[in-house]
Amino acid sequence: MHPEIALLNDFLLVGAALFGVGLIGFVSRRNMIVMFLSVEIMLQGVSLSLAAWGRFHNDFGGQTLVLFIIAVAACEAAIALALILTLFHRRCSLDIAAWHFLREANQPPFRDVPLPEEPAERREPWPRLPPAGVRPETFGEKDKYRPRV
Amino acid sequence: MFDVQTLLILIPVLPLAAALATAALGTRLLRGRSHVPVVTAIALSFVASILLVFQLQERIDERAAQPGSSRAAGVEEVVARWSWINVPDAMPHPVDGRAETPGWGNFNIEVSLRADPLTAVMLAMVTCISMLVAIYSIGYMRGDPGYWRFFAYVGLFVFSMTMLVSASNFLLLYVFWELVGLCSYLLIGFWYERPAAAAAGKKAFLVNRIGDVGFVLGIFLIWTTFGTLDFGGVFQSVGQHAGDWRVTAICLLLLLGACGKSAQFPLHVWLPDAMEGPTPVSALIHAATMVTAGVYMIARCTPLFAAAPDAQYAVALIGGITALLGAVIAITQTDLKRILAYSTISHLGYMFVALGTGTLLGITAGMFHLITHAFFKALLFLGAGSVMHAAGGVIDIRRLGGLRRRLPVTYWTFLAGCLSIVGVVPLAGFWSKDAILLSLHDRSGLFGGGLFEILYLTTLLGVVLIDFYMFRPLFLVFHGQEKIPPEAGDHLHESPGSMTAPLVVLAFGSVVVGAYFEWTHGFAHFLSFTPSFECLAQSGHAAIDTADKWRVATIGSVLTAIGIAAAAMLYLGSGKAVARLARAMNVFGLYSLSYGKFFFDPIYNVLVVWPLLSVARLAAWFDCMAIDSLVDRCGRIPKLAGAALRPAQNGLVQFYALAMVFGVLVLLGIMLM
Amino acid sequence: MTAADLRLLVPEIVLIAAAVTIYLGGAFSTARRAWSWIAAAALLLAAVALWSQNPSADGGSLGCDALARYVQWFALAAGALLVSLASRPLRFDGTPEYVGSLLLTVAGLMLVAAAEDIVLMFVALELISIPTYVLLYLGRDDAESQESAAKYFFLGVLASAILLYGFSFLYGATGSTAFSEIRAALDGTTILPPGFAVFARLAMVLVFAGLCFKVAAVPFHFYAPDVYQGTTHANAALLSVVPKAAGFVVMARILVAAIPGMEPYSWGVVLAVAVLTMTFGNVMALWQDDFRRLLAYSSIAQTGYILLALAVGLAARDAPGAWNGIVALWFYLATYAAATIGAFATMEYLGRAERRLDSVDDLAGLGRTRPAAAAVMAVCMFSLAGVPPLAGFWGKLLVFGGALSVDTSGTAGWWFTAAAVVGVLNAAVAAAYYLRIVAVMYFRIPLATPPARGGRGAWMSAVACALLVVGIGIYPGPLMRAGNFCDQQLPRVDAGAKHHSPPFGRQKNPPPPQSAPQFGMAATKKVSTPNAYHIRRTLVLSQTRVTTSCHIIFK
Amino acid sequence: MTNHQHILTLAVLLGAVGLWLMLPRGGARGRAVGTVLGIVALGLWFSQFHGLGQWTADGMFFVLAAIAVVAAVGAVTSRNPVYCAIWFGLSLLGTAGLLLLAGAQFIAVATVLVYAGAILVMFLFVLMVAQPEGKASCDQMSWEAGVSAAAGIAMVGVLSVAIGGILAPSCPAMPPIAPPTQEELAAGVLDPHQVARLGDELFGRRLIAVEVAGTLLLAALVGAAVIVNQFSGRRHDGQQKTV
Repeated sequence: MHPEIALLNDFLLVGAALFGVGLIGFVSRRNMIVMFLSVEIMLQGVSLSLAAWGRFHNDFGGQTLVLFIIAVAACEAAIALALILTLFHRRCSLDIAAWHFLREANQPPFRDVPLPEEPAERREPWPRLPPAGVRPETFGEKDKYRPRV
Repeated sequence: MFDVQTLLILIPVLPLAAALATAALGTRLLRGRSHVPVVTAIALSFVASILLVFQLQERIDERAAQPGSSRAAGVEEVVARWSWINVPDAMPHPVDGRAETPGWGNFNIEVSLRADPLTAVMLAMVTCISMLVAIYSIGYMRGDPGYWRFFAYVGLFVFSMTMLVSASNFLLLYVFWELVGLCSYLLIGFWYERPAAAAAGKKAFLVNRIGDVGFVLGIFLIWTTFGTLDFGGVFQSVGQHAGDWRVTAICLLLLLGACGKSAQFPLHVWLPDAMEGPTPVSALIHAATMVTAGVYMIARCTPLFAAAPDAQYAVALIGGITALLGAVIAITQTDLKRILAYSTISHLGYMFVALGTGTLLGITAGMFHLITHAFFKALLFLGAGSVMHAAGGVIDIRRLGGLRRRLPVTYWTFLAGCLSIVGVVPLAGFWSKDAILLSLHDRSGLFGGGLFEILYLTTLLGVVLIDFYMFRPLFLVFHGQEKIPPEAGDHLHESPGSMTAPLVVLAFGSVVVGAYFEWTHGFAHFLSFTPSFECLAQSGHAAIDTADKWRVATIGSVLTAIGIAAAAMLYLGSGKAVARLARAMNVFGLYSLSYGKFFFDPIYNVLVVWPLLSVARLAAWFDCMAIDSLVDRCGRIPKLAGAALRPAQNGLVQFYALAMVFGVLVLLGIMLM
Repeated sequence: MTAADLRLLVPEIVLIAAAVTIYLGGAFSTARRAWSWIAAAALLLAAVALWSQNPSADGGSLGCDALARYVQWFALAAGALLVSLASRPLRFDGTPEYVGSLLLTVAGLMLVAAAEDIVLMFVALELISIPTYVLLYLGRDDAESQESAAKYFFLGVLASAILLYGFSFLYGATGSTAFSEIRAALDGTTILPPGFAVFARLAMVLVFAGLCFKVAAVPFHFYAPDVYQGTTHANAALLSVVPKAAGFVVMARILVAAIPGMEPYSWGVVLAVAVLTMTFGNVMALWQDDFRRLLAYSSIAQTGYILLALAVGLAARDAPGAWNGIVALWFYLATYAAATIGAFATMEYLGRAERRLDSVDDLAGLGRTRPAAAAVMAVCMFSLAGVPPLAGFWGKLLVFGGALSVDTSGTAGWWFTAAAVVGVLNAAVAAAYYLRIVAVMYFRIPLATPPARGGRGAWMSAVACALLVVGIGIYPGPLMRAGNFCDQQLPRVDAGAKHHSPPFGRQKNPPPPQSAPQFGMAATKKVSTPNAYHIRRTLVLSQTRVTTSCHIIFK
Repeated sequence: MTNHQHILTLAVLLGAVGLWLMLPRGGARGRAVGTVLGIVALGLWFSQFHGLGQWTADGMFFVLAAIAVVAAVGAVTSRNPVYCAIWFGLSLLGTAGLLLLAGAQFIAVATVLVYAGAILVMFLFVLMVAQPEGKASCDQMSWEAGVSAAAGIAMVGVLSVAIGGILAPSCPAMPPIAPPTQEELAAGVLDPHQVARLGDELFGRRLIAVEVAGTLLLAALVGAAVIVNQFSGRRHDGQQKTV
């Protein structure tokens, strides 16, 4: 086995793995920022492949392309950040599934699968202000050991 | 001033231009003056036709003056304007050893017009009658909402008819054959809001279609047999095909076409119904011009028919049957225009008989009768129209009577027409009828052929019958006690000058034209220089015995006189004699047969129309229930497919991305397998 | 980078300079209407520059073949129409940015057409994409617009990553980024490890998939209806023309020209995608009420036809004349672009800033209330449906005729015949919804008169498109010849010289090394010349289509 | 099917199941099992690597590759977006190390600078602004975790099989491949003045692309500015937080 071929093989495999993992992230994660990060992971995979190919062919073309990928990724990141910010301001959520108003007319809206019940922390009752002129209710012992707000 | 070519082009183009102008400007600009362009154009065409006749006459005189020239070389001039269709080598050479026509297989259809005596005679007749009818129509159609439309149609008709008679190949002939049919359809159904008129137009069109199928098949067969459609090419090479079954078949198919257009048995049923059109139309198209197109076509195809004697017999036979049939039916009809229509059918039958003799004498006799018939039949129709005009549209002869005094011009001209049509010496009808009788007598005498003997006798019978059916309406309408239908109101009066003037002109023509032609021998001489008739020269035409001529003329005149006398006895007296006669005839069912028009319409209904309609209804039901619903279901498939796919478009970015990933995966899989 | 390159770049430089000027000027000036005029002037200047170029000059990473010229002219024309269409200033800030981004997309398309190198092509494609993201956001200011921008952005980024991965394999398989060298490497001119052809195949699939997003082909099309619906008419027009054209240029450059020897694989894939795409687009469009959504599905379906042309071009690349798929592709694209821009421009013109016309029902009775606009719209719809005297008919005729002229002696011919039949049936279905719009305009009672305050620019654009559609329909010759010319100059591989079908990596016997490429050997794929029989078949199919669609409409 | 395909298939299956277990599915059940399965799969998959020849370099490579891939998995599977970003940064570092190993110094540095230094920090910033409290439902639930994991891992598998199939030592197609020798590489991509040569390439042959990229950056800058600018002047559509 020629070491250069081995190197190429290994790099290509790692590149494919990064590409695939990024793909999974993009498809399954609903947080827009994580989705964008996943795309960047995919691009990392592409960059690794390109660099390895460039070495194998002893050519700078691959590295050049990687540089442009980085530049373009920066552009996309800028747009993505601006876009995600405005989207967040509209819906107050980073969930991409919150944006499915545009669809076929008769399709039901996306319903989130209900989260399994988390063990809810016991909530301490907050003190409430009574209406003016009414004597506040007291809780006896609890008033003394109320945790700090 | 004008040479033949210019005249030949001017004759059809003028009416066409007028028709287009009327169609374009009629509604806005011309309105009540719509007749001006059309009448002017037709009149100019008429003048051009006369000039054309004179030009040809000059050439004939030159030819005759040349020593050693014979009639065999006809006079003709062909103007080819442009090539309409040109497919070189459209047909392979014949494999069965048939001779080839020059230019075989080149499907080259030229828009070419020809001038020869036959065409010139037809052109003169057509434009003359058209002009008179158009002038008549000015008065007759005045006030009609479709005034401009009428004249546009008439202009179109004259264009088509003149092109028909001057076309120089079969395809062009067929095109204008159809075009005159179209004009006829449009004009029969001119008052299309009347159901009867619309139905009559449809009937005429459909019945004509049957004939046209024959004509088209004939043209196809001509093409495959002769490899050309040009008259000249076909007629030149027809001699090489003598005895070929194809020629007989061609002739029979052409005859079918002619039967349709000229209302011959058994396709005559449309013509009486066509009387639903305006009366000038009946006079022009359904009496004088269009219906003679069949006669013209057979005369034009004389070389073909001469090569197929069986077909000639068929022509004569059909003509004979029709002549008798029309006459018998006409006797009992009560509608004046229908009587005239059956009379037209009968007279067309005479012409066919004459053409069927296959001799130059017969053909010139037929054409002669065509010309004279055009005059007196147009006159009679226009006279009938004048009566209708006066009587508020009533045309039933039983409801009219004694109009002689009220409509003097109409009466006298109608009388002239009647005398002419029945063949009273020396009016036009006498000479042409005599020529036909003579040709039949000649043919039967020459060969002793059984068919022509019978036909001769049949025509003689027709000569008697014609007196009955022509004098019956004359006596009933104009003589006897005055009967005025209520529709006429109280203003029964003579028609205006624009209507009576053509009547007078036509009456004059009906009286003198026959004698003029006969005494000068101009007509036969002129016509015999038609190239189509060259082939008859070789058949050896013996000079006609003067004694024969006298005998036939005498027999005809005597029969006519007897008929007139009988008719006068029957119809001038009380109606009892008529009724008694009708009852007597009805013992054999003859009266009912005649009155019921030999029941052609019901028979056709049962044999043809009803089965066809049933099949059509069945097909429509099948189409509606089976095919249509199937197509509907198929049409629903895409929409259902869309409905099935719609959930995919659920608006979720993640789903879309997953679809893309799967797309890539599938593509990769296909690629790497 | 040489002086020759610079000269070739003048039109793009003009456009980019104008865009940058507008960007910068927009920060300081508030003259909202001037920007469109500047953009128009820049387009005119670029056209002059393009006209005065010497097409025979040879640039390094810039191609200047006829295909490039054709697409550059196409880009300028489409750009002019789009600038005119979008000439009404936005209701809020962002007009200069909008116009500048529009110019940048046009410049990007021109660069894509000229790129002869993967790197430049990638950057040029991004020069289309990134301004498009901005444009999509800028057109409107509601949630729908944001949603459509977000959808297009995220899916676009994903597609671009897939495309890049494909590029990486293309580079890896051949060791070069220049198309000429890639082509040389793959057609056997340069010695290459034979197994590497599999990488080329991977590259082809991934590149094709990435581009399918740009042209909206199934299953990469999902964004299109949502995005079109959520954006403005001008943006929808842009989306349906510019990225599509770019995608098809790259497909022509890479699939047809740069990857030789792959046709036996590629045409099948392209054909399958084409059939799926046209069917999906058409059946879905039957259900739509929203105008832009309807046209989005229509554009998907039209992509299917264009892909069919591409498949023909792959399977029968030596077909002569007009029946060549690539010619059909460019002709079809041009006619489609004219009709689509015309339709969107008419809608834009009919609305006003505060109220767009969105629904097909908004067009009810337009034939009476706005006859001229209705006529323009009807012309565009008829052309999209492929009704004979109009441009779209010739496009469909070329596409289906080309598909039917693929030699029927092999299996390819049968597949193409089947695809043509499916295509014709599809066109019948398509006619149903195109003509539905016409029917709504002419046979329904008007509810309200559309305000028609969309601006003179939009109207000019609409009328220009209608005239183009009619003009090309009446006289399609010049455009066909232009496309024909572009095919003749596409680099062509001699069929005898390519190594055949290197199967996936594990062939037992490597093919005998070819001592020298043999040029001029007879082509292995026979292409039957189109004859009367083909034309008749095509016409019969069209006839069926018309009849069927009549049934669908009127039942 | 060769041995190598068997191993890859097994690795792919295990990897898919492991990833599915690790992805957020609303609860934390099976995460540990998933991690174990994932590590096993990764080990199997690594066994298909051919190694670089020397054990130090091998070791370095394996460590960096493991960092890159495991951190990427972490970035994809982590519940907390902030952790996602940090995992992503780690993955970037691994990638950058791999790039260094391949001899591409400049892009390694550029990756760290641009991605880790600029983009990642910005993202973290946005995350902090947008979601200070964490625990959004969208982070707790993936969308169709199983299908996505299967699809993505299938992609990895297909690509691995394809790549490994061509570059495997047993492949008869190998002989014609003539990889560059060390001397050639030293004169080429591994030139000591490699960055200078890269620059040469960039500003020589690729100048047009560089200019276009510059335009692109300007467009993105202006675009981002105008996008943010617009929303600041705009009303909300009244929707409240839907957490």
